[in-house]
Amino acid sequence: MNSDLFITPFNLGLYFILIYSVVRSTVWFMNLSRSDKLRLQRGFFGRPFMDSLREIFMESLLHRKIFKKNPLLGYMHMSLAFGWFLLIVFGTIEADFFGEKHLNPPSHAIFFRWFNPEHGAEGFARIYNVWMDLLLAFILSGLLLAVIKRFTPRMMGMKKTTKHTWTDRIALISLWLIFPSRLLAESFTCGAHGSGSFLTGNLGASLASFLPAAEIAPYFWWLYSLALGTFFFLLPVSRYFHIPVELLLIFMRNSGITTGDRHSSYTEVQTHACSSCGVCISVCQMSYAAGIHDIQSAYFIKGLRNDRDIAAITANCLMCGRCEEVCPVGIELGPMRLIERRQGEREDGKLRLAGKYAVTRIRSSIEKIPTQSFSYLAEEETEKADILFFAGCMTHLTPSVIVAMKKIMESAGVKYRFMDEQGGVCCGRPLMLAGRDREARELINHNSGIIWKSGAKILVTSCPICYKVFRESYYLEATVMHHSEFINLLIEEGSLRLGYLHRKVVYHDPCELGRGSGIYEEPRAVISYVAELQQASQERSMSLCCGGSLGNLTLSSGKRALIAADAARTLTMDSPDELITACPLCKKTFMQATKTKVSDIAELVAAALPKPLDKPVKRRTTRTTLNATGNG
Amino acid sequence: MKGTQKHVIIAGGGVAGMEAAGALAEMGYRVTLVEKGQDPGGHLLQWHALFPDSRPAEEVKSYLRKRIGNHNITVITGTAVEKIKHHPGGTVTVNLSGSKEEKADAVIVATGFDLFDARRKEEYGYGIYDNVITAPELETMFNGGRVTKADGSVPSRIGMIHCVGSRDEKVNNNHCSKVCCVTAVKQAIELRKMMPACEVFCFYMDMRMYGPYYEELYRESQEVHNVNFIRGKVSEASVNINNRLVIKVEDTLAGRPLKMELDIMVLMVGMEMAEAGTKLAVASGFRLGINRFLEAGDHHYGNNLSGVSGVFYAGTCTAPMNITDTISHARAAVAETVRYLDGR
Amino acid sequence: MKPEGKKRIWAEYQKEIPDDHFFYVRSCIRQTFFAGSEQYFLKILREDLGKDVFEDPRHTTCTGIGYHGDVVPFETIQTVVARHFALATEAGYRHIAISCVTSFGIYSEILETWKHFPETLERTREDLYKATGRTFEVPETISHTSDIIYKFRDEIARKAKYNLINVATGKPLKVVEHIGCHYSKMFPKYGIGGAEFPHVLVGMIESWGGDVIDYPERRHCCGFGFRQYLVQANRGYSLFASRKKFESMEPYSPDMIIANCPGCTMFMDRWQYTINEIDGITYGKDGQGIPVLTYEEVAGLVLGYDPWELGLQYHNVQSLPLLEKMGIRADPSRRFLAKDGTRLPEPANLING
Amino acid sequence: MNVKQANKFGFSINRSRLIDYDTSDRKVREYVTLREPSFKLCFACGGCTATCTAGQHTSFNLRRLNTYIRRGEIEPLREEVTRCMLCGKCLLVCPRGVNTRNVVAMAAEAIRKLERNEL
Repeated sequence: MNSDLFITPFNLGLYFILIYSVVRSTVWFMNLSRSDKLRLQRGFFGRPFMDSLREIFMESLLHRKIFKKNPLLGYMHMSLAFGWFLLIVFGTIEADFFGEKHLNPPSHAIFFRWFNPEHGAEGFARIYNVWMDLLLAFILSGLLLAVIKRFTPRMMGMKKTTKHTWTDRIALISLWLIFPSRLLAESFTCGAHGSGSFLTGNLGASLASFLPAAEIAPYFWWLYSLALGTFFFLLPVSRYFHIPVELLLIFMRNSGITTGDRHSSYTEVQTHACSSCGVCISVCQMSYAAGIHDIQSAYFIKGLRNDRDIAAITANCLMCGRCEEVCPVGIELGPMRLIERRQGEREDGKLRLAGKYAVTRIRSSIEKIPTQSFSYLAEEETEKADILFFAGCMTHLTPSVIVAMKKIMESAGVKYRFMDEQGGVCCGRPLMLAGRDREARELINHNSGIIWKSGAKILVTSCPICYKVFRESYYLEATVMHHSEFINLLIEEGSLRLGYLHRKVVYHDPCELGRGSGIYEEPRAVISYVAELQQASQERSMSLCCGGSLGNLTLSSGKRALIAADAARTLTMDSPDELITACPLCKKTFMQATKTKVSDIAELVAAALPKPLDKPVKRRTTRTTLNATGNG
Repeated sequence: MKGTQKHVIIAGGGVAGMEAAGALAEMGYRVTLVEKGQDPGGHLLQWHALFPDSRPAEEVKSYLRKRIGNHNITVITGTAVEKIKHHPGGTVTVNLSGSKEEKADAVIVATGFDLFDARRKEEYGYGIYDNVITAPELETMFNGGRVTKADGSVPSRIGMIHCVGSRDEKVNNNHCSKVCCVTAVKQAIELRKMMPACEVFCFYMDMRMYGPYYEELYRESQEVHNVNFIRGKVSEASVNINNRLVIKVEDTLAGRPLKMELDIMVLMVGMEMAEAGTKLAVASGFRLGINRFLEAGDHHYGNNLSGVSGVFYAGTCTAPMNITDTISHARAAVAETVRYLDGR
Repeated sequence: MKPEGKKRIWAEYQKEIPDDHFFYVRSCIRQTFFAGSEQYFLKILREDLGKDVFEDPRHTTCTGIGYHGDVVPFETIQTVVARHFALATEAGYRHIAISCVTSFGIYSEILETWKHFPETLERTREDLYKATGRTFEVPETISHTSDIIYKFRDEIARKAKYNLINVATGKPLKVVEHIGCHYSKMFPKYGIGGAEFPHVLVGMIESWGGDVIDYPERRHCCGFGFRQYLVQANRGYSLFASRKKFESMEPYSPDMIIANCPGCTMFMDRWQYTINEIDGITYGKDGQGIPVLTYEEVAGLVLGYDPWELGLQYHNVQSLPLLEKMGIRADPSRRFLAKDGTRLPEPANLING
Repeated sequence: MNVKQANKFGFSINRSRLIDYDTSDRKVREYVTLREPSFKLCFACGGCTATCTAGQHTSFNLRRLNTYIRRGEIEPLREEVTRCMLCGKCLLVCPRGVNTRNVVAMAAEAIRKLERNEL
């Protein structure tokens, strides 16, 4: 047994992190709700397990998503993660295969060269050595990129990188030291013994030519072990904890666990699974358009992880969902922020700090506080109607949309009742976005009552904000439709005769309609039916936020204007005749931000309604061609 | 015109009079500028800085002084114009105080305004309470570089009372003096800059920020300088046992009465027709309007015309105006005068 | 405070107060609640100052309370007042001395109305003639009786036996003066010193040696306010107004309040008891209350009349500590003795009783 | 005592409607101004109140709420802040760009803190 003292830091670190991981995972598991526990158990023995393994390989090791977004960044992550993974696998095989005995302790594999300085002189071992050096070189190339990224993010195609805490910094330094120190340790040992392959061998030989390699080597082995040990010890309190936690997250997610609406083990796992990679920062309009660089999801999650006071960060977000769309780890950032907004009502930092290290987390206990009350709302009587039109608060500030909807429905012969013609009650979504779900419930109940009493089969709304909450949080018999869907339906069933407008238009997906509710196709179908639709550089799931979002509580009007101007500029890049949106709030916001005419989709359609003198015949040809191209 | 240089007398050596004198002299007319005070300059003499850009008043003063430095101008100070009479044939005689008489080809009346005598609003206690001052008195303090209470201590809360003597039937003034709102905002900003620990409140009925950059200044006062605004006319002031002023006002936006202690109360005194101008008008038979200022021949296109041949009006003797408008009005009066003299 | 500023205003608001020959009209409230005050006004004027004051037993209320309580129309009250003028005319008097501030306000209002709308004067002449067969002359002057005491304040000071000075400390007494709203707030020119800084009581207090307290709510209404008090549901406002005044004057620790209005004297006195009952607060030093006196009572004290003859015992806040400060020796046991020596029932709940 | 005596007289002393700026509590104002500086810009045009969704159903008045915050009138605020639906219409009509929604949110937060003596 050729054991030396220097392996102690590594061993301590390794056993610490193994034990810690087991304990932490167990605690998280115990704290899961009953149904989530069942989900996880079932998932472990079924297909989700295989899915998870595949995902771990593709995402956690190969970093496919980041690769797609930014190949250089992807390579960096891949080389470090996948490279290290391979190094461990092949190192273990090496120790097992070439070592004195089988089933070595991990230290034996990690410090194989120290224990077997003469190894790999010839034969298969020699080829194996080349492979091991290749792996090390692969990792070191990634490390080099990481160092470059840290100091000059722009070179890596990143607009911003995350800022680090001091534990992060020490962990980072130890991480960075691991592979260079391994390289030097191995090189010196190889140099002293004339072994090693193209990297360690050559470097070792050249170093040994002017240095006492055998004497120096132990120091670097010490450094190597210390770096590893330090890294393992700091792992739970640094951002690198995300590496093991991400694996757990993948299992949990594939088992069907979702964020829900309160803090849980799952939100905590998500919190720790964030690698602070900073992709969310790059796509955040608040960052690149409004110059606000400290509220992005990476900072939000970090604040959550470190139990900072993040009330200001939590509130200052458009809730547009772009970051969630690109998050390589798949953290549900929107719901996470909403939960924190609800928590923000409590603002008892002390409790949270205590909770952090307590075995059981008691975060979900929401203090009873005096809040909104809408008891003043009187019960309303309603007339029966099959189709109910709910314009929404914001639409009342864009009366042209209401007028257009009235024209369209009249033209299509739709019998409907205008639910909030005299002004209605807010749908509740803005309250939910402010973290006040319980109060929103009061409004939801009020509106639900009216909708149920009307006996409506279809509820049409002009506001995507209302649309989302109607669909997700209302219990209704009626089918909820955004007016773009409804108009599409009218066109499809042939009850709406429309002309063709010779205009080029670009369509802006409102956040709550697109990313929020997955409605991308219907508005496009409608627009293509009446006008020429241009593509936007940022659309569908990566559509921009107009800046007017009610999701943000604190953003100033000036900053909003900056975001709006930037988004409008991007959308009107190809000089469309008109910028079409499907949200009154987007419309109002863009109207102030661009000289291009901004219209709601309903207005566009209303403009295409036949004038009293128009003959329907003219329209036929256009219609058939459009149908032939698959529209309609 | 060469040879026999035509002579214009200007009654009043304030901003309007000085500008008119300068403009006429530049064109070669002989000008006599009659000022009742010891120095020409009018009310501007008391001012420290001007709205809306806080430009030092001295700059405008020195511009005007330079303006009347022309050799064609004779300045007579300590003398009032008492009567103006136009004679058939075109000569205008002007009676000056001290039983002097001057002859001229034309006369420009620029007798300006008097500041409202704040003692007439008895309920504010001006002249009775120690720390009730007027806007020009505050300017004097600014000139001295220090704003203090009567006992020399540093104020912690100052109230600017708008519309003192303006828009107030009780003192027989229904007109708006136009410049007080923006003056209050300007002074409030200066106070806040000078004493960041001192709260400043403006008590207003309406904010009439009519001029260029005035509204912007108002916004800046709120946004940057934290000046507070309370909508309501202060109804009375008294002093409490600590000799602090106590004011009563309705916070009309809350619909409730409000009481507040102040260290200094600044009365934004308005403009009234000058007493000397009124005497002159009565003696000369000039028409006075319902606001008691001189009534011009035509409100829209003849507001420098007096209705008396050879006599023209310039500046605030016709209505409250800021300096910019006064200078423009004086130049317009010069244009009218020249047109008259050339056409004769 | 700049005294010269006030003096300037006082100089501006001077009114003509006749020297002699007054036609006296009484106050409904005062002759009931502070009968001694009116009694001593006549006594001081007639005996101490040797003036001619005529009183006609046929004169009635001016109906001012009914007028301000919205039950008496203006035409009616003009006719009633015209009848008083007729009585004065018949008796040959041209100067009216009015005991009540409400009446004084009514008289001022009517005279001003007649001045600006002469047809109303003619109409009133007609109304009065039709109703009573009387005719009248518009009086030359109207004076509130406080105006008259004000005019002779220095003469009274010369005859003073006591001054408004704390004999124990030698310092002037701190006196709150309260002017009835209708004295000069409606027509500042009818009041001595105008509406904002009335001089009528200030002059007396200063002449007799006291110090006037100028406190923030000096101008505030006592709370009577006619409908505020007359309608029971509104009395909370009345109380609130009084309390506001007391709280404002409290820091100055006043020795007494002098009022020139019947309602004010009564409410500022009686409400001290009510506030004590409702809120348990007693104003004044050591919970002694703040005595509220009429100017005649104070003039009487200064001239050395017996406090119990003046009727000080009929105030809710008793004046014993005040009398002690002024150095007036008064036997408290004689307070509720009738003229014939029989003991009158003693009121309960007196402050300082 | 108060109620009993009031019954005895048939009336009690009215409460003051006066805004006493010298004794009012301006902590809420400071809290809101610090966290939402645009609050200072309100010039009381009333646009927010006119468009207010909640205001169609109850006496909620954002313009007045602003005034109450400025004057430190906490009592009427307490109830007022609970009536807002946070729908954000006011945000779109405000001519001075006041972040009205956050003003209400911050005022509500300040009041909660005040109640817990955290302000």
